[in-house]
Parts: sequence; C-alpha cells; structure tokens
Amino acid sequence: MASITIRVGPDDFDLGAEYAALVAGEADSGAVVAFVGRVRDLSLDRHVAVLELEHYPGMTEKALAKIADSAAARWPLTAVTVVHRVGPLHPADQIVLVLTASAHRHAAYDANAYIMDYLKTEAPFWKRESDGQTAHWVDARDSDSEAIQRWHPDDTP
Amino acid sequence: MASITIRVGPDDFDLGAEYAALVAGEADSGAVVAFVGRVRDLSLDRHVAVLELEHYPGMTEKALAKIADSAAARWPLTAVTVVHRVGPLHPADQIVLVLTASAHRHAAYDANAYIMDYLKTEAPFWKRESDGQTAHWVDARDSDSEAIQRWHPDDTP
Amino acid sequence: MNTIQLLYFARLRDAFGCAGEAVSLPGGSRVADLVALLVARGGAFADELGGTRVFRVAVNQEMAHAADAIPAGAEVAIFPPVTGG
Amino acid sequence: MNTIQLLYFARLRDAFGCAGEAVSLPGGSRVADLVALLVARGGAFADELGGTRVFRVAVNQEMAHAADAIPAGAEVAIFPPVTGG
Repeated sequence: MASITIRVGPDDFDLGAEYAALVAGEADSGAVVAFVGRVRDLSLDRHVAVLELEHYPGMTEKALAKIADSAAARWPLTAVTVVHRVGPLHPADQIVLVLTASAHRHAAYDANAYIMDYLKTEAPFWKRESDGQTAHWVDARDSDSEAIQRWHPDDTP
Repeated sequence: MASITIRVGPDDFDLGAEYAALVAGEADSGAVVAFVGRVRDLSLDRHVAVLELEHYPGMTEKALAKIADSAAARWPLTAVTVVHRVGPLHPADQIVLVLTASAHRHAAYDANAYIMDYLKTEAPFWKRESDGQTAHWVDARDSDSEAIQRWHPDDTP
Repeated sequence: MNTIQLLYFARLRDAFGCAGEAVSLPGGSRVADLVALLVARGGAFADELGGTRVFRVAVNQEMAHAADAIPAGAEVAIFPPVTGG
Repeated sequence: MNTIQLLYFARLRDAFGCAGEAVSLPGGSRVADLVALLVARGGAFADELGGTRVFRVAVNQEMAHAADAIPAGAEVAIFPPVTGG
C-alpha cells in the first residue's frame, strides 16, 4: 500500500522537507523521483508578471487523489506526494510538486510522469496570465492531451 | 548551454540545497526532475548492513560528465547536477542524486532517466554488500544493460 | 423537476458573469439536456456551449460525458479544459 | 616495448591480489593482446579474463574494445561490469 499525501493551497512548498517526510524512517524506497513545476518568465513570448492559479475546491483534491491512486495501482510505489499551489504566483515561483517513491527506479520515473500527464488534463486548475496590463486565461495545449495517450488510449484514472 | 555540475565523494548531499542552487535566480527552468537513489535494506533477500561503494577516481568524474553532456546535447536542458557518493553506506542512506532542469517537463524526465540508465552501465562504480559477517561484490544486472537499449541500440555517450 | 447547483469556473465564469446558479431540470435529465437548456438562453451561453469551443462538465465532482444522467440535487460544474501543473 | 600502468578494481583487484602493476607490451599492442598476455599467466588471471566471465577495459580512462590500440605509457584499467547508482 502506497502512502499518499495530497495538498492544494496557496502556500509554497519545500522540496527538501517533503522528500524527507516521504522517506522518513524507511529503507524500502530505493528510488525517489521528484518533479517541480515552476512559473516561467516567457510563456508563448509574452512577458508574464503574474500567473493566477484558480481551482475547483473539493473536486481538485479528489481528482489528484484519484490520479495518485491510479498510479499506485499501476506501479509498485511505496509513497506519493502531490502538492499544487493556487492563487497569484510570479516568475520562478514553484507551482506543483510530485514525489514518487519505489524500490525500482523505472517505476518511480514512470509513475511521476504519469501523474503529471494526468494532472495536466484531469485536475481542475486554470491559469490566468497577466503581463501587468492585460490578463488572459491560458488555453489548454494539445500536447498535454496527447501526452496521456502513451499510457493507453483508453486509460482514464 | 546547460550548466553542468558533477561531484563524486564520500559526503552526503542535501536534495533541497542542490535544487535551490540549480534554479537560483532564473525563471527559464519550468520543469525540474530529481532522482535520488538510496540504499535498500533488502537486496536479493539478503540483509544489508553495509554497502561499500568503490570507484575509479578520475575516470568516474569524466564518465559522468560525458553522460551529462550527452543528455544536454539530446534534450533542451538548462542545468544538470549529478552527485554520487563513495565509501561505506548503510540502509536508507542516499547514494546518488541526478537533477535535470528544462523548460519542458518531458525533456527533464527523459534526460534524468537517460542519465541514470547510462550511469548504471557506464560509470565506474562497484558495490560490495556486507551483512555484517560476509561481504560480496554485487553483480551487474541484465535489466540495467537492457535499460539503455530504449535510448537507441547504437547510442553510447 | 429537480434543482441542481451549477458552478462555472475560469473563462466561463467571466463569460457568464457569475460563479454559479441554481437551475431546475426535468427528472431524468442528462448532461446533454442541461447544456441544450443553457445554449437556448443565447448570448454568452450559446457562444461558449453551443459552438465549437471545448468545455468540460463534472457531475458531483467527477468528470462527466454528454450521456451521463444528472442525479437530483447534483452539483454540476462547467469549465474550460484544465491548465494546471 | 612500451610500459603501461595497469589498474584493477573491485572483484578483479581482490582476485588478482593487487590494485595494479606496470607491464611491458610490444609496440602496437591492442587490448586483446594485453588480455592474452595476462591470461597466459594462468591462475586467477586465466579464470577471470580467459573464460566466460564478463569484464571491461578502459584505456586512458575511456571505455575500450578488444581491437583498440594501447598507446605508449597508457593507463589501462580492467574491472567487472559496473554497479553504481
């Protein structure tokens, strides 16, 4: 049974502390993979001053838990942590953290990429970019919906 | 040009500090992937008390730099860090850290897995396990030499 | 008739000018029936839900399809494709 | 003849009972020639390098193949398949 932690909120996260909590006191997780998504300064050539992350409280946490459960059913994971921020963020700020731990490195890598691929297409978050003058909602990318195809054409967590 | 850091030595590493150094002051790395390899308590059903990591000083650093350079030539990376410990280690101790940063998450994931796959087969490190009474050199795994096949049958960094 | 709670997020909330509303639906309505009812209002509802723009519907916080039934008292959310991460 | 510096690592260092040695080779020798010279010693050298056991050779700290030439004064390392990470 993988130990699963999901957190959604405005607070920043500390990669080192989340990793330490994930592996505390155990020697079964020979491989830990972390993904950190950060606000980039240039998004489609526009200068981003503020990125506003909106979510659907209640459904977001459920959707993330479902994605993490699905990954844990598919790979032999010992632990999963998903932290996603909401609210106003700025260039270089951290947005999302996914930690996956396993006895096997390919399981930790694949489960991590799987969680991010589904998070990008199934978890109700929306980005609004502002350059300080005008704001616009970010459009979903085709590349993100295509990314989940590799996990199975008919696989939905 | 990716910024590449390679370190081999007995000292433990701090994931949070290495990550902070990697992304300090820049907003181009929208995606950072970290891999941490740790000593597992059970290796092929033997109880491991001490894992001794031997290396080939000089060649090891060169081999790791070559693997990192090869990854940076293949994916659009902004930065790579590889830290590998040597000497006596114990269950739950950290062995290896690979950090890859990119504007694109799939590049960061793939480059990280590629570096680990080649590190496992090309970097001169050898493990000797001891249960406290008898010690033996760990045999290379077929699965590790097979893992690099997916990057190209004829691809050697 | 049964009453459901509608929620709108992100671009759709801006376009509709509200974050949600209570709507009465005939018993046995499906997601497609709700969408047709909203499109019939015209204006931004027809623009966003009646044309080629892509949107998603969740029923009781689970992603839903056009043919899915809407239970009495359901919370139904309509939103653009997601862009988190 | 030219002199090279041989290094042995891990299981091979234990088997050969030494971490390295200086060896004289005829000019133009290749990796395969060096291995044949060591195997001809018999004992642990024949066991480890002359049978079916897998080993690797690096010439001047680069992975090398049987047909690669050994430059004068080279550092040549012989070791088991690696097991780091």
